[in-house]
Amino acid sequence: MSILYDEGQQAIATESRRVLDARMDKARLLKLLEQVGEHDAPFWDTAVEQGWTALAVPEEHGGLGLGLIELGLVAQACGAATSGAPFLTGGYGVSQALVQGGNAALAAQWLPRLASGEAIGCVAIAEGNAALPPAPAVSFADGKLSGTKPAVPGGQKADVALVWASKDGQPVLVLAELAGAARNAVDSYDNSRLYADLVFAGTPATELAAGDAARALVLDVMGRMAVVTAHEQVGGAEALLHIARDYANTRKAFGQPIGMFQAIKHRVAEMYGLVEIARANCIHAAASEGTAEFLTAAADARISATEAYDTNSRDCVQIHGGIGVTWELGLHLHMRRARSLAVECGNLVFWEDLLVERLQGEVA
Amino acid sequence: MSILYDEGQQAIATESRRVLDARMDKARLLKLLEQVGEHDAPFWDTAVEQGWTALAVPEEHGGLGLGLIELGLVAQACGAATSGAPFLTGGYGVSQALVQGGNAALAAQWLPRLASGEAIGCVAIAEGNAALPPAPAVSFADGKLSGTKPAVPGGQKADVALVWASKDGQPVLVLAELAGAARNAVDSYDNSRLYADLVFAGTPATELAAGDAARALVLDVMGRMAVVTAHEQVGGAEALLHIARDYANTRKAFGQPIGMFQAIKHRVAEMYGLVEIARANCIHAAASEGTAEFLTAAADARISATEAYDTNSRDCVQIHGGIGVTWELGLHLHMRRARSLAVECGNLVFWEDLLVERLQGEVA
Amino acid sequence: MSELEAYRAKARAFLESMAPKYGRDARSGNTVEQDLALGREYMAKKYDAGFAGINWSPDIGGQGLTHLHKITFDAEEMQFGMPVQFFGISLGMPVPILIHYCEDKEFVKERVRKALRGEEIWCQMFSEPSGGSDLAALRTKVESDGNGWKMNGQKIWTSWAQYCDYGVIVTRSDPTVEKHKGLTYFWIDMKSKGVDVRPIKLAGGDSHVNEIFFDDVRIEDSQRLGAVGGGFGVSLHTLMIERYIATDSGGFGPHLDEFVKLAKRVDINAKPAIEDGRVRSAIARNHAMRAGLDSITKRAFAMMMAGMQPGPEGSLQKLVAVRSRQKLSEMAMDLMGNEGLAFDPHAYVKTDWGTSWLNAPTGRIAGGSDEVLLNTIAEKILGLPQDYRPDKGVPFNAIPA
Amino acid sequence: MSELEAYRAKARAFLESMAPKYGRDARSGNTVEQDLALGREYMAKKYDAGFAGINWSPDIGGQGLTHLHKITFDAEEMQFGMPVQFFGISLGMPVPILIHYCEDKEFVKERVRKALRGEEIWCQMFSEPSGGSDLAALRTKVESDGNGWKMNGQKIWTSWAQYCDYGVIVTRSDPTVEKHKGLTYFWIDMKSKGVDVRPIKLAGGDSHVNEIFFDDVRIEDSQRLGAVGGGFGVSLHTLMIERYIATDSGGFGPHLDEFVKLAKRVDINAKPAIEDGRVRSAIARNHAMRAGLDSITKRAFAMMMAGMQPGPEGSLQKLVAVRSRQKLSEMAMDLMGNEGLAFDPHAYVKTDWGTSWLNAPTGRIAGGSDEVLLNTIAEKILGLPQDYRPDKGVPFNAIPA
Repeated sequence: MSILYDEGQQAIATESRRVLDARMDKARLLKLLEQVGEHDAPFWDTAVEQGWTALAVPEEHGGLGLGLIELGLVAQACGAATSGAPFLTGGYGVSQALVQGGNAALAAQWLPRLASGEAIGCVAIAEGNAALPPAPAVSFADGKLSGTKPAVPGGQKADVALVWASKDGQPVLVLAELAGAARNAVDSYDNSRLYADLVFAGTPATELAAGDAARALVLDVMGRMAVVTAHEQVGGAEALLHIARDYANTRKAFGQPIGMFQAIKHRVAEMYGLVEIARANCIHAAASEGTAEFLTAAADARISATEAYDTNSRDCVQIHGGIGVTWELGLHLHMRRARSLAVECGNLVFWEDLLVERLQGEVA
Repeated sequence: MSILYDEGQQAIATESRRVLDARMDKARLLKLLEQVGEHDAPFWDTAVEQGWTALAVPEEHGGLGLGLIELGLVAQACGAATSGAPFLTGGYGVSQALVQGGNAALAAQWLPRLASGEAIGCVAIAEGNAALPPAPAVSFADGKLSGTKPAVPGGQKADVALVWASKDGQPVLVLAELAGAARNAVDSYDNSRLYADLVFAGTPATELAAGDAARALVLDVMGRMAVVTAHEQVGGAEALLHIARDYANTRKAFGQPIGMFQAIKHRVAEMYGLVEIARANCIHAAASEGTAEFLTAAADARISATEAYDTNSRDCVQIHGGIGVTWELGLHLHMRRARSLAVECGNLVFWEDLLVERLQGEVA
Repeated sequence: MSELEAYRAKARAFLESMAPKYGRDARSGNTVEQDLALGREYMAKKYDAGFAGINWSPDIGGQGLTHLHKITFDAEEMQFGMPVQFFGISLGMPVPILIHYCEDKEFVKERVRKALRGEEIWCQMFSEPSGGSDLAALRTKVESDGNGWKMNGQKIWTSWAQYCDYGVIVTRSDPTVEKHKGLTYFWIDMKSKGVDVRPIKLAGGDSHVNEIFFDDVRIEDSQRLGAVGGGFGVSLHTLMIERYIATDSGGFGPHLDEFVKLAKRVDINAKPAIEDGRVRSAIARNHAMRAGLDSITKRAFAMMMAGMQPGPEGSLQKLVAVRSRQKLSEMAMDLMGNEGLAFDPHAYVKTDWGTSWLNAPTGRIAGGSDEVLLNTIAEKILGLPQDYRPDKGVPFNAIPA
Repeated sequence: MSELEAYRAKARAFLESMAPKYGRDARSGNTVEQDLALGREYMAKKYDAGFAGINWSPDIGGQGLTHLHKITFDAEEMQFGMPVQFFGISLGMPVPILIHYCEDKEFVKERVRKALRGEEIWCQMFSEPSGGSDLAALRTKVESDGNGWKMNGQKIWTSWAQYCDYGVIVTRSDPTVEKHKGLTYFWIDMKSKGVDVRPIKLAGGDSHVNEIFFDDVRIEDSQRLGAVGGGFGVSLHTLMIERYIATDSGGFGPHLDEFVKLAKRVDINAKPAIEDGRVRSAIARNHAMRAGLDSITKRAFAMMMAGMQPGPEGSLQKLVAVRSRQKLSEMAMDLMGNEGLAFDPHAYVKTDWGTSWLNAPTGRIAGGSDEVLLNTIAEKILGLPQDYRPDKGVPFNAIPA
């Protein structure tokens, strides 16, 4: 499937870019890098005010009932602005698990609060270096969680977490209120992601899915979060493309704009290629929501977007020379975000393997 | 270990280059591509006449008693000339197995003939797509070989083959006279390599090593052949570097030499880097002959030389544009040789794995 | 079912009826000459069935349908491996230019009919030995000769010229002005006196391109297409006629499924290659790249259906796809090990990795080299400055050779 | 044991005796100021032990040994992580230039002794905001002022200037001639009136480079090094003094063993990462690359020992090594997954992948960007033409800004 954005979608894209451009403040973001425990509050207020938290929540739960296409467009604008809060993706993951999980009461309890921005959600699946441990060490028994989830994005401030755990040797997805969990803040190279080790010691939680159903649901949730993240990565990669292009057109060396040197010029053209391929995959993946090929499309989007953002941040800095590595210019905001997003919700190796396993089935 | 070439070695390098330059005939080599069963006879006569076949054979067996350094220098000159016969590497593999194997009579029988060029040797280790099958399907029992070795370089004309086979569930290295074997010529993209499927049906052969000794010997022989081949690859990669540089300096487009365009200029500089790194590894590997680190050094040489030759053949053609893909210009002689040498004696994947397994042992 | 889908079904039914006689399997083992004869037969059948000149005006013998109908038919036809390679350029560029610029409409109608039926083939003579990526640097010259022209010079890389009846050509009519200003465009009869076509053998062994020498070739002024000195504009028009022709995210090499099949069949150090990370990475990265290109194509199609101009990202297709095909083909050969040393020079480029590898360099150069494509993307899409051009603003005959 | 090996053993014994107080572990957690104080102490100890100015003439306080002795000592010292980063440039370039060009020998001797003992530090002021890779485009100007000079302008990227006592500087003394011809070179007192040093914070968070502003800074003509208008030549001399300084095929990032250890420790999809082909390929390719660079260095060393000039391939080191380090560091972070999101801004660049990754871009730019190095290789080693240079032959003040 591939789609052209309709008018409403185009308006979301334009408006989210406009709002973020107006409120984006590089100095504020740079300051956040050196503080543990702070996110970009003005950004989050904006997200709530603009209804981005409600975008993909069903209407009956106070949301706007839109989908991945619309959320993706907002994420793309956030990526371009290196917006400093991870809650949008995390909240979406939690709300999707609630919508698809088998607990209507829990959904009714949390979805309106997630939609209104009153509650903040995070997703805790990874353990150690594994994005999706087949047999998670965090255990769930008698309605209580025990164990630690490392470096959960948004974990420092979230109210509620979707947790991938083990129960009687089977995986489960559970929802835990974090009031009852300890959070150890992680000092990171991208501190506004609010990473925290979540330490559960008998924390009460509610089961959403178990066994094969949990496996299917966690993959779907990861796929959806990967598509949102891929949009964010494309937004960042595209911003870097534009920064690089503008610098190449204005900066002079040896009496001419450096964009006349093919080493620069062709590199900018390659950056464009990476952005457009990743963007095309993002659109396709978002439009494939709910179809049998969704995870394949999500993997394509995730792989190409990760490659685009990592490469473009490397190359944009290199094109700038000395000024590119200064704190003030802030290209490292993108460099850091490219890496944190590349690791969050599964690294390249994870998505490559997942993609190949799906393709293997298709080729007899 | 790393060495500076001494005067004798420099003389070998200069002389072998000089002789091959004088006798190299592109038209002859192009013709060989479309003939199955023909090698470059004038080249082989030259090799025999110049004593290259005798170079690395011990003096007591009629050789010159020199080593990998000297043979490598000759191989480098052969690589630059895309010389059309695979016997030098194969003959070296056979003679090394004879020198190190446990059969003095056999060594005395074959080494003088290999040194004089009277006999041609080939090495048949691979099966299917595996460079070194752990349990070869070709079997050896009661002094006789059965089974098929696919696409053995030089197999169409060799007199004697070193064969990796199984005997009672253990690997063995045996020497077989090919008078008693069938050879099915393989039509290849690089026909002067004389690939043949060697079909053994009760062919008499003599055991050189068995079990762990055979495993150690076959790795040593492959390492040595890999180092010779790596020199050949460096010779080819360097020739392509020079061709590309000269073309970039003379061909004009848009009113200037194309070497002024950084897309061309930087690519040529990268070609240089690949050549020099591979050359340095080749020198180091040749000088490490017989030491504990030899196989590691051989893998480094093989990996970097394969990368250099493949990349430089891709890039040299690309720098030439249309003329680069014509039959007459003959750059495809290098392109084809880059690929045939990349596959012969173990592909990149094989050497990467071998190298990593050795490094794993070193890091506690 | 939309009208376009109905058309697709109709096309498919026709193609299926043709496949047994003209499809990939039927052609296997043909010489070029046999294949050309078969191709001419097939083109006539296509004409009779109403699938020729799909998006051309009925006035000159076309079907009067849209560009989308044409792409739809082409995409279906590509899957059957019909012997149409000889006619693609002929109908893609020279004949449309003739239709647009030639004033003798009866002559045009006759040529169009014969070209569509495969009875006549047209070539396009642009590149020259000194030119390469620099079209406007051409040197083939025409001089006034009575009420016509006399041509001398040389063209190169002309596809299928050895089988062509006519061709279009751009020449230098005035060397005293800036290089892209002194050009004039003509059609010529390839059988004219003084035209000498010599096939060029390529690295892969075949000879579908040619050098063409011109020795005092006579051209009537009625053969001129466009104004005297307006040849550069007509050339650009020629190159832009078919912006969205059927693309192939596999870079016209094997489908990725073929690689996956290979990886499932062979081992790496006694484990299935498909389980090896190197192989997985190659598969996944290529899949993501090809899926992206396919998605770009589908969006372009959707935009055209909606009456919009597709985005410029379509220009990435060949650059990205062919370059990747080259490396993937090398890796496939590596995986095949000694088994891959065997080579069939007549193997099909879309199923054979050796053939795909050997011909990939031609793909990276023909129709715009990687470097020219990158320059075009940088300048035309991103607005980066043009390279230094010492020949700019200088009369052609004052540029140092 | 050769004389050089004996020297190495002696150096090692000295360094081992120093390590407990000055080595990597002892420095852990130091602020920059603490580290500098420790560094000064260590430099004095080194001086007293006879390991300072190893290859400098005894006339000016050196040890009178060979360049090989110097490299040998440096290679050993590098392994101990001593606090010498503040003094590398000072002793590497400005002080040798002072020795070579300054005529007041008593002044030189005093400066050399204090610089070797770490009591004084020298910086080198070349780059400017408008300059980047184009050294000769500098704008900091000097004008005649009585029997001396008056300087105005700005330099940038000057390492450790905030701790420096003196510096060397190249300035524009004549803007009416071609850009590399109107330059003049001086030494200056960094505490002079009108010199304003402002540290620049870099992406990794530290501030070892500076911007320096000059406002009517008075320079005596006796501070001039080389002829008026000869500054470009002195600058090139400065940059070429230490061609074969101690290199690091790891690109000054972690040793490959660290990556192998990581790959043995972590899993990929429940299998040890070290068994994964992607990881194996990265390890093997990096090992081959680093082994090649190491072999080049060893050969260069052997050539110098034999009294020969090392080959030009030494210029590949930084280009190849740092670029590879950047990608390997990214891959290491990928392998660590969520565990690698934690970051210690004070971690050691040679053992920490995050720090190595964050500082790699600086490495690819400082001391010649990748692009400048590729140009140098292409032009100086391979004889390819220089890029188009519109500023060539044009007076500096006529170049469009």
